[in-house]
Amino acid sequence: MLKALLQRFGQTAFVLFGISVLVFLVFFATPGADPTSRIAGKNASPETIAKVRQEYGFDHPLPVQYATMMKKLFITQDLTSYANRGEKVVPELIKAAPVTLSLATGGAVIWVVVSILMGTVAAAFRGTWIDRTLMAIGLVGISIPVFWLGQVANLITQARYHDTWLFSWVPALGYVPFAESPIGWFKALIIPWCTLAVLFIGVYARVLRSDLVTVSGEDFMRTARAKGLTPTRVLLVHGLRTSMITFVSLFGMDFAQLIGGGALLTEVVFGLQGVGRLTYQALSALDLPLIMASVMYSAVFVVLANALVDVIYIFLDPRVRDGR
Amino acid sequence: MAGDAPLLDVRDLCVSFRSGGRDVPIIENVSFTVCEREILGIVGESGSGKSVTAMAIMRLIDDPGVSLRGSVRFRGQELTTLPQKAFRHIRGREIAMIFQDPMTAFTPVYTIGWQIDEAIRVHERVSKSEARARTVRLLGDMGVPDPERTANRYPHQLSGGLRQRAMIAMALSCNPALLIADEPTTALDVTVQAQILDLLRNLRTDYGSAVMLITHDMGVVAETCDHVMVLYSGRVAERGPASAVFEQPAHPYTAALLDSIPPLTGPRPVRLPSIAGAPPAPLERPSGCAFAPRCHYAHDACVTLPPLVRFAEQDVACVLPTEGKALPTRLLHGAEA
Amino acid sequence: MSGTQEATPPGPWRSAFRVLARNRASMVALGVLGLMVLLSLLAPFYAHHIAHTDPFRANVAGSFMLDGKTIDIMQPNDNPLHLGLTPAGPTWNPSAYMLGSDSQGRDVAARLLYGGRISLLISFAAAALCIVIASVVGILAGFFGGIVDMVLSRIMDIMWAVPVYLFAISLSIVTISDGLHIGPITLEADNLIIPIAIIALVYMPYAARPIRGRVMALRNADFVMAARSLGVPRWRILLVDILPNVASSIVVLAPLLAAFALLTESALSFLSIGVQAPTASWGTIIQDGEGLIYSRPMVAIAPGLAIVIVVVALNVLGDGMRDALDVRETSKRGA
Amino acid sequence: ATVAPGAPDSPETGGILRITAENSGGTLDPQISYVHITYQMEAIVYDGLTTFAKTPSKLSSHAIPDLAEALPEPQDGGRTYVFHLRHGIRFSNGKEVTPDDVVASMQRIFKVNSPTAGPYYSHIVGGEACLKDAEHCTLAGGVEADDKAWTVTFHLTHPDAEFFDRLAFQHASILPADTPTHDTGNEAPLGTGPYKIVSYEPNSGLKMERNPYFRQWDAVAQPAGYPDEIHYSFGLDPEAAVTAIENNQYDWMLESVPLDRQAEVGARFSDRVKLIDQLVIFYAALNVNQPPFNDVRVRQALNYALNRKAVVIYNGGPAVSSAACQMLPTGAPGYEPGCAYTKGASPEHLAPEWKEHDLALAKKLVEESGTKGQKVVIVTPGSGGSGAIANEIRATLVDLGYVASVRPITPVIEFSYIQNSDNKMQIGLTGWSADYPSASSFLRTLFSCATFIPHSSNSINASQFCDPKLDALMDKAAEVSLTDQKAGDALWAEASRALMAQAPAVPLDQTRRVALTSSRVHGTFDTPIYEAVFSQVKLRRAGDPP
Amino acid sequence: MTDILKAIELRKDYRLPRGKTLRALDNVSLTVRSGEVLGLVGESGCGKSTLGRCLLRLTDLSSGTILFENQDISRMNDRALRPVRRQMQMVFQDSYAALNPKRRIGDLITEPLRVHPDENGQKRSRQVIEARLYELMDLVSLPRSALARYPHEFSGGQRQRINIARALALSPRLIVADEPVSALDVSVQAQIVNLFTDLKEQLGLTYVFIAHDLAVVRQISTRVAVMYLGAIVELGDTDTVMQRPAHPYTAALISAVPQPVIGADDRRILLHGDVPSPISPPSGCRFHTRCPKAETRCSQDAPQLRLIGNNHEVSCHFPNI
Ligand SMILES: Nc1ncnc2c1ncn2[C@@H]1O[C@H](COP(=O)(O)OP(=O)(O)OP(=O)(O)O)[C@@H](O)[C@H]1O
Ligand SMILES: Nc1ncnc2c1ncn2[C@@H]1O[C@H](COP(=O)(O)OP(=O)(O)OP(=O)(O)O)[C@@H](O)[C@H]1O
Ligand SMILES: [Mg+2]
Ligand SMILES: [Mg+2]
Repeated sequence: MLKALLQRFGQTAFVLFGISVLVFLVFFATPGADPTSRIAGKNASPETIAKVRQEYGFDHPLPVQYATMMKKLFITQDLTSYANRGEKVVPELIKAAPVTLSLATGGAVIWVVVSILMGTVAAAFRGTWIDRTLMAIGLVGISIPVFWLGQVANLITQARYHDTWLFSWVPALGYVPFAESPIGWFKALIIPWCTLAVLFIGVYARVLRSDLVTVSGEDFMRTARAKGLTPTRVLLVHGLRTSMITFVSLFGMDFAQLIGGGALLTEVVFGLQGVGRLTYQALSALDLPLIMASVMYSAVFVVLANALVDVIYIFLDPRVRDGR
Repeated sequence: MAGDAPLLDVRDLCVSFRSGGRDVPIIENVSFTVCEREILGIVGESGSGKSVTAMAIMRLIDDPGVSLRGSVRFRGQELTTLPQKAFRHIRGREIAMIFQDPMTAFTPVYTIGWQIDEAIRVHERVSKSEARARTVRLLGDMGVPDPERTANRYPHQLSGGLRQRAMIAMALSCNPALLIADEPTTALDVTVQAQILDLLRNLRTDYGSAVMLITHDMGVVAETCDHVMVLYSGRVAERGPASAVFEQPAHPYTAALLDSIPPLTGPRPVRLPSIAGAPPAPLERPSGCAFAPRCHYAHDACVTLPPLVRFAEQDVACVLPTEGKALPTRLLHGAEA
Repeated sequence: MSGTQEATPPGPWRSAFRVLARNRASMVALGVLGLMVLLSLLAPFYAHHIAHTDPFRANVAGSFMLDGKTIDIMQPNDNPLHLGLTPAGPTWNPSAYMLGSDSQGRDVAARLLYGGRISLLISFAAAALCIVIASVVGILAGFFGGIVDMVLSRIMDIMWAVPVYLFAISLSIVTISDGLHIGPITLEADNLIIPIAIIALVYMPYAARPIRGRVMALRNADFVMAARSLGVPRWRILLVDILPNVASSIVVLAPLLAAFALLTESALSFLSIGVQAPTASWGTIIQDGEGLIYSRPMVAIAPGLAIVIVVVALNVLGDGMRDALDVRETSKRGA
Repeated sequence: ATVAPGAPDSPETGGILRITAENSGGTLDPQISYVHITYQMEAIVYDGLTTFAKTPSKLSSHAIPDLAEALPEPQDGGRTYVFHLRHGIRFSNGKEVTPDDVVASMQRIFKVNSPTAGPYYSHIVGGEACLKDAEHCTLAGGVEADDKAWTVTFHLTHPDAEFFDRLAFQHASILPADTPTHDTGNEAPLGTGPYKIVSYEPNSGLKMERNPYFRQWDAVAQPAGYPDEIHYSFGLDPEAAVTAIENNQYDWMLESVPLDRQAEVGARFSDRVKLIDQLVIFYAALNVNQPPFNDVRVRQALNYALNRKAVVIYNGGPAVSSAACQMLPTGAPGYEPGCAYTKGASPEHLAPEWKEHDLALAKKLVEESGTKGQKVVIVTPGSGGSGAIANEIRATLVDLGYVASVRPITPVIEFSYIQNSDNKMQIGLTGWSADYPSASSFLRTLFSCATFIPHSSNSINASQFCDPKLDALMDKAAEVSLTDQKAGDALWAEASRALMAQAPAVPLDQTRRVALTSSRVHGTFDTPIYEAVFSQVKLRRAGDPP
Repeated sequence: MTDILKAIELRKDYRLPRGKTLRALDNVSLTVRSGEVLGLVGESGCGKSTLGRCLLRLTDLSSGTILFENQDISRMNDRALRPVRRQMQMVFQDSYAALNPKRRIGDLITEPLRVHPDENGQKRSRQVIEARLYELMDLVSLPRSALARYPHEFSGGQRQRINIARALALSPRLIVADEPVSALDVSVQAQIVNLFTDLKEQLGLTYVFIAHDLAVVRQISTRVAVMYLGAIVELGDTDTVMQRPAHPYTAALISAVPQPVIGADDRRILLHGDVPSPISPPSGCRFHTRCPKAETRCSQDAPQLRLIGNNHEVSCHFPNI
């Protein structure tokens, strides 16, 4: 176990190193990315620019700059932004994380519940119109660009029908911290949650259904039926439980990506200051420290989540436990 | 040897599937009976419809395109028209089933014990601990070493033989009157197979259950069964007491099948007697005798479907006995003279 | 099952195609895709001969005729402050701003058709390129294993550890700033190859992993073992035994990748870092429409619907192809 | 009710002003930040020796005294100024502002590498030395404090007509002498204004409360504030912000109302809309060193050909945008109406205003230049409204016979990209707004030989325009302005015409800001330089008539 | 009779995840004599297939030597092995898995002809290949109409014929058949067993015939090797081994085979328990955990294969002589 853990750790470190070097090199290879003149300000004099270059260490060779940046990011944690002078990058990220976490978690709850319902019902009514309708809905969900859906949702709830009783409760776009007002938090996030969940509901419902259909052809499902169990129990206790293994591995990947900033389109459309949007802004502003921090953050999450999924696997699938 | 009133009475069972816009008849007019405490062997080549027959009795075929005709009576009760809900009380309690591959027949994510407990608790209102006690006892009866610990293990942690024993224990958990075993030993090694067959043979005395043993191994039938039914391409070729069938097969297919098995003792034939060709696919099945294209004795009369006729102790679907041209008595080849 | 019919039976590909042809949903999807492609190919015809507009030329100061009346393209408002100019709305008349105008006075309907060209082109080209790269990577990693696999898999791990959209956006922002200069090759920022390559690259691991897995399984398959025991050289095994068998997995990926590519392209263009003006794609039209969503929502809604329709069709087709090409399915039929 | 210390005794005092903005402005350090929103925000937190009026006034209004008792008379031919500091003004920690604080603040401009240290303050004696060695900056002989007389004396290396304006700019804010000499980032240094910043998170928000030590000393320079607190929220895009203000969830937004919403806002909330004039000019810089724009005829041709009507429409129509004919915006000191490039006009015979574009004349000029068929790449910021205008220019250039294409560049880089001569930019879109109202900050900053620095990304003169004759004219205008504002302004007007005759840029338009307030807001608080002074916003209480 | 193949102390370890190793073959030595049929029996997982593959060098050995016609092939690489490959071929159990589903039968059978040059080192011409193809089809009684079809269109028996035809294409001297009839129905099994017998007579082939069905092995082979947990426990002429098994395991194996004769033989030797895991094999004699005759000694020292009669070797401390 310890060895596996160490191996995981090593892999994580390797992946992080690879990504950080890549980001770093790409940044400095980007023409016009040299942040000196932007930091110095418009119309700054050459002397000021030289000072800034020195102050920020841009006159050092790249490996030294890289090492300094990594030290500031991971050890002293006082890496500052190039675009917003004086802004410390790590606290920014830490402040953005709860937003993304709220968005992803709420969305995940919705998509997990709804997709399990949809997938199971569709599998139970395999081949009927119920099945076909549910799967068609799922397909449409997969096919809607999330940013477009978000815009349309905003158009409806914020403008067109904001004055009607249906949507008058919808607050302005933006995030309300849970600690500040749990109800406000919920109201602010419910529409983003649903928007985010639509795609995943489609994906998961379809995956789950096809898994359940495959599983229902397995011998053990036949055994369960031969025992005299009700079809519901067979489907849920034996079928669903077994299918959850694929479901969870998929979920781990997707959830990790969302936490890591994958929900940026949703964050952008709904004005949520989360990690994704932060990263996007950092990218638009070519703000290397923030890019580096957020990419590292997201990579850490993806890798961590994968490790977590492995652990959950152990609970869900005894075969994995025995290293089979 | 067996009770008089049949426990299970199958009459003219036909099963067909819809495929590619056509009805594909898989089994046609299969009839047989199983009496209390009897062991009936059903043999036939792969694809001859053995499993479909068993699944049809258990009503476990959930293919939407399936159509089922004929009658299945269990203790006089018609099963084919029984509502699903009522049928569930029969499944597992009155008629239990075990499957060919013990590797895949258990749900991988629950312990063996949990799954046997579940089988008990669906049909009887007993507490968890009572169920577990019974599970452990059953496992012990099946010759599972250290049954308490084994009950807490997952399917993949057990060897094939143990798994099959657990499977049988699960099937026996509610003391069923009939156990349908679909090739229970095919996936096992010979030495383990011998153990399992031994177990099955003793069921009727220990548990009073009748057994429908599906296999493609004539040896297994000879060693285990009281009666035997030979299926060929979805139809009954021959059925009767095992001793009679093995002594003097009345159907050329049965005879050829027996001949093509290499003997384990005695002189070795230079070449094995073999049957040319392969069984027809359901859709290409001749309207007459299905075996005719491969049969030594095929002649004009074989173009019409031969009815089951009584010959000696068995029933046989062949024209030869009616024509008085019965097959020669089989040399007891293989047995040491 | 064999021997009775004498005519040469169809090969696995042909029979898969027949199964596909019998699948009604797939055929409808194929029809929808064909229609979309046809419509976008007809874009110049529509623009020049029906709508009589140049959908790339700004025309804010102009006007058009409808039912004998002259209508300003940018319509002033009569609020007390005379604030705001609203582009003409949908007329539902194919010859005159059928879906209305965008904020630059261009015909949205004509742009939708032109945008379809680019969106579909990018989506298909990116899917094709992605499949090529992924096949090479997946097959190399799966077939040679060992160190090759190690290196390629780790690279894919790294790529996969960054959320897809973030990855695509990063690459786009970097390339959009000044195009791409690799040695003697120079790609301007508005070159369509850039978004195509980016999309192909970010989805590479997605496609390469299953291919690698399949190749690895095939590498240990009995028939590969058989080929080795026959002394068939490795490259020939790869070419003759492995490739045709991964081909179906690869082909099945195509429509899905095209769907992903379309969605990603639209997202990038929506963020102004995909297709660059004056070229239009559905994503850029949505981006144009974003600034009009309150006054002229049709500008954003129409391309969004187009995307949904095409992606649904691609997914349906993908499902149909998966069913048709399923290897187990094929073997079951023959058993 | 008791009135909070420093608050005006008025029934309209109190309440929380809620402002929304898409992005924060980054660092709060007033001597470093160079973005408008921080300028606006900190105008009520910091004071300089001078300032601009925080009550409505003309666009061209000049600096007035703030922490100084009065604007000192220039001595020594305009090279020495003695400021008398007001007594009893306190920082928000209660410490009094002393002449030493002023000296330290001036030194700090150099020590923190303020962006304007070079262009605005290096003519203070010792300034050049400070630029070279910021750490040991003393400004010895340049800024001298006299604690007894309570004065600060400035010595300049040469006379400067805009010296008071420069001291009024936020980079010359007076901070406590012990303020750290590095970018304070998310921590705001102490100030003297009516409000102090109590918390700041660049990605979520900022809070201001009253400065308990503030007592109003001049109702125009730094009036006492009405709201008790001012809250900024960051993150909402302008579309969403409009909706939120319409729904009274916020009171004010820092961005202009987007074009899409202007009609709606104008119709439904005309009483809540404010149109604010700005000293800003949008233009396309033409590189006079790159073909085809190295030929003055081509530059003039484009100026003739571009349809400003379209440009105006892109920016919201005549209500908010007006076509520009010269590089000085309307309302700037020295601005005189006159349009050289419109139908029927020429640099010699100006029309009063832009009327119609003249494609025929433009084509003729291009024909003469013999540059037809050349490739032209238009560089534009990658997002925002510039794309449409770039597209319009592209179409115009195509009409003129060029092979034109648009290259959008990430907005953050575009500004420095077009400046760097290495990039061989031909034509680039940008805009310029002045830090303080003066002609020189447009003409001299953007088009003098000194502001073109080859191979540098900080070369504000993107047109790479250098004409010694024009430079001499501008020097003269500056010199005359020192003593005779009117004559000086006339000279600046002449310089503007001379510049346009050479057409190193295509002036596009000047826009007004469309601001929307919640129904709670009233009072006049829009001013030319700061656009809005938030201390002057009066908030209706619940129950007050709207 | 000469030895065509000689395996000396073969050892094959499989690496498992978590650093475990599985010893699939433990010091297996064996000779295959020219013209004989060596039957290889044993329970599932005892290493029969592994041994078969090692003999043909389809997997790398962990240690040991294989001499094919006195040529050491145990360390050769793929390229060097290629000429040797045409001398020895394999027929697999799963006839479907062994055929590339995407290729036509004709191509599959002629594949070896196309990749190997002929005796003169020349590439074979189309005509030569075609002629050989028809020859092979006749040899295994496949209709010519089968050539353009794909594997899934055939029955199991026919597919096995295709496999055999392909293996025969280069006229090998040795064929290792890995359970070639186990997946077939008895009626078809008999056809294939006969085919093997006929081909051996006609072409003078040598077989290593792997099966778990003792009856089949007895039918076809001249010598039998019985394997248990990665080791050979008994080796001898077929009749000797079948009639007078010396190893208790062989005896139990033979007695456990069900025979299609009523009341055949009721003196069955029932073993207890299951085959131990090869990952942690028992100490001493590997069979002692299930052996009816086991004594303390059996769990301590492992018996070696020793000659107990004419050509009859057994590894047991207490063999039934
Ligand atoms: N759901 C189904 N749909 C269509 N055909 C089916 C279905 N189930 C079984 N069959 C077909 O029915 C025939 C008989 O199958 P069955 O499983 O009963 O054979 P079997 O005698 O049990 O063979 P085996 O020994 O291989 O288990 C086969 O040809 C099979 O392909
Ligand atoms: N590639 C492999 N990796 C790890 N272990 C393997 C591998 N191949 C075989 N084994 C293990 O080696 C042992 C011997 O396997 P082998 O396939 O040789 O047995 P076998 O006698 O042919 O069995 P069967 O009768 O089931 O074909 C088994 O325990 C098996 O699990
Ligand atoms: Mg079966
Ligand atoms: Mg094997």
